[in-house]
Amino acid sequence: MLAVQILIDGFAISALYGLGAVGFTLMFGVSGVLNLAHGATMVVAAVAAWVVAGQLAASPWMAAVAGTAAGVITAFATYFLVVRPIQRSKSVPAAEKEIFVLTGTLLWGIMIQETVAYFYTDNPKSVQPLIAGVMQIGGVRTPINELLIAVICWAVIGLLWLLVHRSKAGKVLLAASINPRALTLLGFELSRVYLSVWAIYGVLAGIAGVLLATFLGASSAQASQLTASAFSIVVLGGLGSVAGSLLAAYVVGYLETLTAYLISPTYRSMPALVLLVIVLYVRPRGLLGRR
Amino acid sequence: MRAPGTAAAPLLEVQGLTKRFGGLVAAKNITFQVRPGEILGLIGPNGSGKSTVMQLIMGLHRPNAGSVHIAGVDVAGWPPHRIARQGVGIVFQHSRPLHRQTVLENIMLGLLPDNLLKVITNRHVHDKARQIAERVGLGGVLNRKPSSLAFADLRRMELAKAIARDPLVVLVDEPFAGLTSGEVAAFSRLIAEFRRDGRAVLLVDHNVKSIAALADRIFAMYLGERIAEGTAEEVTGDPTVRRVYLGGGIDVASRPARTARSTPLLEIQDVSVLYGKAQALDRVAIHVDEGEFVSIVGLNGAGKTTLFNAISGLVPYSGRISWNGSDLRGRSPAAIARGGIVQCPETRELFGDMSVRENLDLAGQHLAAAQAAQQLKWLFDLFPRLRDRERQIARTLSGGEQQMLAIARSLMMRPKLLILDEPTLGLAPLILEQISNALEQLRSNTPITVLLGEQNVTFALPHADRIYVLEHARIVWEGAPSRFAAEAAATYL
Amino acid sequence: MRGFALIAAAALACSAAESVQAQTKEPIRIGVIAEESAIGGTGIVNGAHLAVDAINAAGGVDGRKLEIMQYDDHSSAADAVRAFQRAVSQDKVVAVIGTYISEVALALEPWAARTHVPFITSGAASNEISRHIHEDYDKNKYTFHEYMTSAFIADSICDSVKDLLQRKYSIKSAVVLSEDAAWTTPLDAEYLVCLPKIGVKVLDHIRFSPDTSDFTPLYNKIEGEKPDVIVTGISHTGVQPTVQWAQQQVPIPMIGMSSQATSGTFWKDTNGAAAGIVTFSVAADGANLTAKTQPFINDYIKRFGEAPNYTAYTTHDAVNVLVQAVKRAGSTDGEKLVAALEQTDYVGTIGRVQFYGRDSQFTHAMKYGPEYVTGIMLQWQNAKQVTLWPKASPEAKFSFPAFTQLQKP
Amino acid sequence: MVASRQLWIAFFGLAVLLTLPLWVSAYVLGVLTIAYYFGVFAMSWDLLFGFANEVNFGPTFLIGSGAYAAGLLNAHGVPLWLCLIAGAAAALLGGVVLAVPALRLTGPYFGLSTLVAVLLLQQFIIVFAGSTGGEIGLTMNDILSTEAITNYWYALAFMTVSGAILFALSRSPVGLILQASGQDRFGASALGFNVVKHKLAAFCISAVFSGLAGAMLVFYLGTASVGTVVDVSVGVQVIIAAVLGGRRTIVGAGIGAIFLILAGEALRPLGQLSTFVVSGVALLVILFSVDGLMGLLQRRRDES
Repeated sequence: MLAVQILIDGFAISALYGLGAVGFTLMFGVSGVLNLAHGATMVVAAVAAWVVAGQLAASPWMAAVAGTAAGVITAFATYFLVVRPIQRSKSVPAAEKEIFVLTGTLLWGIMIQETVAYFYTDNPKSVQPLIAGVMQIGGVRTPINELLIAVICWAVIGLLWLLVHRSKAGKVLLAASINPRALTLLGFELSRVYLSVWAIYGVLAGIAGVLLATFLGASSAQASQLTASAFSIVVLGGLGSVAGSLLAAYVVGYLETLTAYLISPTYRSMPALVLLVIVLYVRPRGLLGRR
Repeated sequence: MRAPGTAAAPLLEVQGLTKRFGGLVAAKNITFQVRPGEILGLIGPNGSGKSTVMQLIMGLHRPNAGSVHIAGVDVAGWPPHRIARQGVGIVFQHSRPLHRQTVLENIMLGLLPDNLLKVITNRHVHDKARQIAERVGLGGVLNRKPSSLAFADLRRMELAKAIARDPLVVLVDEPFAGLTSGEVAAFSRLIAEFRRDGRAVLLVDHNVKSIAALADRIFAMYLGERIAEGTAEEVTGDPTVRRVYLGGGIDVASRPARTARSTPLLEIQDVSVLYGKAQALDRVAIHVDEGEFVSIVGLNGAGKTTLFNAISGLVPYSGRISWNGSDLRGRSPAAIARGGIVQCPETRELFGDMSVRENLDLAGQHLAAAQAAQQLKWLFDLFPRLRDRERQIARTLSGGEQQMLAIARSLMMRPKLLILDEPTLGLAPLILEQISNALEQLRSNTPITVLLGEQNVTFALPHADRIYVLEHARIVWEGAPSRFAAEAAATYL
Repeated sequence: MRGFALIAAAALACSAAESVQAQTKEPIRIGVIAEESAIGGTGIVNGAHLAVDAINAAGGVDGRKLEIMQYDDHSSAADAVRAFQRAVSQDKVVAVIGTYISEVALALEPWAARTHVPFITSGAASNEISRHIHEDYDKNKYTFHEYMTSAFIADSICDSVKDLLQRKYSIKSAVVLSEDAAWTTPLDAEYLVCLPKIGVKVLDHIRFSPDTSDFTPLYNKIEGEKPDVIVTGISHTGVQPTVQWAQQQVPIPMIGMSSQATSGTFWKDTNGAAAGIVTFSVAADGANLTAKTQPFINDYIKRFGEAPNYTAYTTHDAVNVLVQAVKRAGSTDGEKLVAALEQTDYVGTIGRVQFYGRDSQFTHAMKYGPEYVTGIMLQWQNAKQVTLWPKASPEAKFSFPAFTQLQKP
Repeated sequence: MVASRQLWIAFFGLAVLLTLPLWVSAYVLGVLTIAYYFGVFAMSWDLLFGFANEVNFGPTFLIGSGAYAAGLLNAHGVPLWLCLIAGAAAALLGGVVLAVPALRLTGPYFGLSTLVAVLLLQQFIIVFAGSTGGEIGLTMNDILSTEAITNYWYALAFMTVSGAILFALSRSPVGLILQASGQDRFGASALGFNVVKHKLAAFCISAVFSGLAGAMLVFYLGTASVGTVVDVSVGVQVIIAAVLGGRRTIVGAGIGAIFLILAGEALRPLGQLSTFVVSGVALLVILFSVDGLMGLLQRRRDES
């Protein structure tokens, strides 16, 4: 009984973590950018969905679409206003681009967060579940929405996998993550590749944000927390490794759920952090990391 | 001043040194000695393992086997800073000075004790630094920032740092790279002084020629192994060395004279490239006509790769590069590649984690499906090996197969001009044969124009319609292959 | 460079001060410190403005206009301290009202002591605040607690449960579910005392970290223990536990203190998941605690387009309490104001406000009891807050969502 | 010469700061007091990033350890000055424990491990709320002073001394070696320097000053809470301050911190938007003047 419960709850939350982290890691893998405005992007999507659903009284599905769109827009804004200027800047020494992109996106994230808080307060917002109601699984009452979320997450991740491994465009992304210079020599414009990555990233972060809003509710105050969790999951799994991030997401998800059930909700996030530290010291490149 | 002379016990003694990187054996059972006041030249083409040996001595890598004795003490496996304190100084080829400090401070750095409590520099460190600076000829620029120095002076500064601690053993990586002939002379004098000081000196370079004048003995490496040792003459005379650098006897099959068109396909007019302070290309002018096969021969570091990267728009340059009469400046590298100039780089740049087929398909994405399929078939006929390996992951291919894939991938783009940079790099003769045949087929069965960069003359000559010789960033000779042996080969090695 | 930035800052600060010296008579400045992007903070700010505007409209305080100096503390103690310093030594306020976060209130208490400027918290609940005053009166007497202390909130909730639920439904057992925060420590302590007193067995006492986002494990655990009700003590969290409670259709009703649920926007924030949530508050639509309650609610809705949350009421009253003290003291001097504040006897929107004396363990906290302030219990029913206790309109009655099974007697 | 120019800027600034109590209000002094402690945070961070070239995302781990160690001891009646020393010591200890394994890591990994250290410290404080006071924080028994001016002098003196030491250190042989190590590991070790030893030393120095500053700050505020000395956002502010002021200058980091705090305060009338604007300004500076305010300053000097 308890086992089933842990199994089910852990599954949904982990799937959500996974979706949140996949975009983040894809972004790093292909364009080498760690986007610290990640959490803010998710929050924007969540709040956008909430506004469309609440203020404009649209259907949850409409809201979801709107939220995702908001995610994409935010992603592009981040790229064009912050990341690209830094990457192209001649005055920033190449060795320090990383720290500048980190600082830049960090500040940008704070700006987004403050804007959201200004217009919609930093209270958590929640969107109506796409499908309401509950069902019994192995004697455990589970909200259908929770299952739906898991399904959607996996569907999206599956689609992403197909896109990357089966489509021409995806191959180019993959190639860019392995050897961008070679891609240039083969006549592909990296700038376009990066653009498409940011688009994909926006969609992923957007969907994750919307689902978060339907599941747990999202608040602008959570932005940095969301970034941190995505960051640690990605590092745990290995920077740039999508599979690793998914694995890590489930490790973290279940670790948290187990702790919450068996020890106490208060200690929820601790074991995951400790694990992260251990992995960092013992195997810095993460569980499935290549570099 | 230590007493020179070969009788003295060796200061540097390398014994059966071996280093493996994964599967690749970078250095295999290397053994040599350098006595006080002796200068040993360690030569070999790229990937021969000479740099690895140097790094092993310095402790930047930990050897798998063998020993390194400095004045009788085995330092193999020590951390670099302890080896340095044991009496080894190194002059890196690419210096990374402290840009915010003056030349003097940079030199002082070499004199500082490795001690956290020494927060105040004492007088004599200053004086010592000055002396050294004077000695290497930096007296005039003591208080300038490195960024304002000429390239040669930067090298001088590196030299000064290396000898600051008065080391027993000095390692110098490519002592003369990027220097003008005048500067070369000056540097030779400086290094020669080490002999007088009774230091043991190890010069690491690509070929005998550049260091012949200076070195007492030469130790030649190829594919991680010792291939020859002895005086400069002996080594240059050594058949193995000649085969490595020149291949066997130079083939001078004459080719039918071509009728050059009025406007060449690719025309390069006094193109210069600077890497920081280093002159990588100096007013180079070449042209390639439609359907022509042009070889640029020159030793590693002569500037071939730089020239090709300039053509591909990968490095900023001065001068003019025109393609079909129109200037290439301002076009993105990708656009240039799509425009028909496809480079197959020295480093191969394969997508290591992708299969052979995936690598080729990526290049084929610009073509219509039907075209791509046809091109693929043709390439598989050209390199049957690749057809067998179609599903294999590129990383796991042998060196030769990787090179074939690299070439095939470039051809997949149906280039008008194929730029081949060092396709023979570190490859076994058998593979060279196959690649050579492939090129021959290309040449005879397709309208393709080829620009080949090589240090291996025998590989470069047979297919070529015209040869350029690039030396120290300059074109020093141009002509038909038939005349090369007579006019250029002698000075080449 | 430092010079520049500094002069700029100073100039800016001065100009801020200058701009308001326009009136003939020096206005009386009141500092209001709260995070404006949080529900609780908005309530404080709006409540204060409403009160001040009313007083100014009625001619101000002996001809002097009231003026609010407003500071956003981003709910951070450090920011709040800076704001307090600015309010006192730059903007020369006579007193500071604000913050609904005990951590911040406790950080400001010593500064009130150091600067001898009265500080009234109109939303923090921790007993610590009044305890400090009791333990070192002469030092800390400058702080007043114009909101109910956690202990009294717990008592109030127990009393209401006794009066309401136990009559209709037989409530035998409960699980206490509180977030791990300063104000809930005494709250829970009191819950554990007063619930058994009214014959409700406390099966379990769960405290969770305020940044918890997934409450499923908690609810499942509680459900396993089969209590009749969940008694809550939540403030930083609110939307999330409620939404997940509804989404998972947890069959146990939630009653207690849910600060966010006192806000008029709570229904919207939770997309109606709030239906059936019972929470303590100080006043609400239809509570009719005093003659002032309903008019205030109407004005508030008219001006801000949403129903006030608890901090709005308390702050509105706090401003009036202060103003009366100024009148009584006939001065804005800190010492005199404190003395006058201790004489407070004001009937406001939430009841009759008086402060305990220095001998009570709740020195300078609001007096609790039927003749003073009891707070109310309200329940969210189709997008409305319905008051059920202490005085309820006849037609008002409990309605819990279908998925909660309360066995009828 | 750049170094001397920076010194002049520092001296000029210091002169201005010394005269302030004569003509600005106690409130401005109060703001500056906090700004000065932040200045020390930023300067110690800059020693680590600018010279040892290690990005420490968790300055608040060092700050927090110092602050809480001091706070806890003070809560148990230990005299203030002893608490300050203990704070510095605790930070040093924490620094070593963190750095010894972390320095083996490179790039984002080092940064992350420092970040995680902060999160763990935070959790630790919340979980042991019994003694640490949890999120409500600790209230100090003693404070440095209730007098704004006295506090101002303490803070100014502290910042000046720390700044002077850090600056001197960065210009000393050790600083030279540190830069070499940060810029080119192999190059430095080939010159005979134990890179790890020097980086560790840098970390320790940074830790001591951060810890001490953290302790002083809580004894000024009178409370120690996660929100003020541990939270990641505080660390972020420190980093922003240093990058904003100008990396690799020590002095710049101080200026950046003071600017950041003052700007935030000057913009307080904007209410909740102040954070937005400050972040925006910082972003613009980073985008358009890579060397931060110091860069702007020196550029102007160069032009004139």
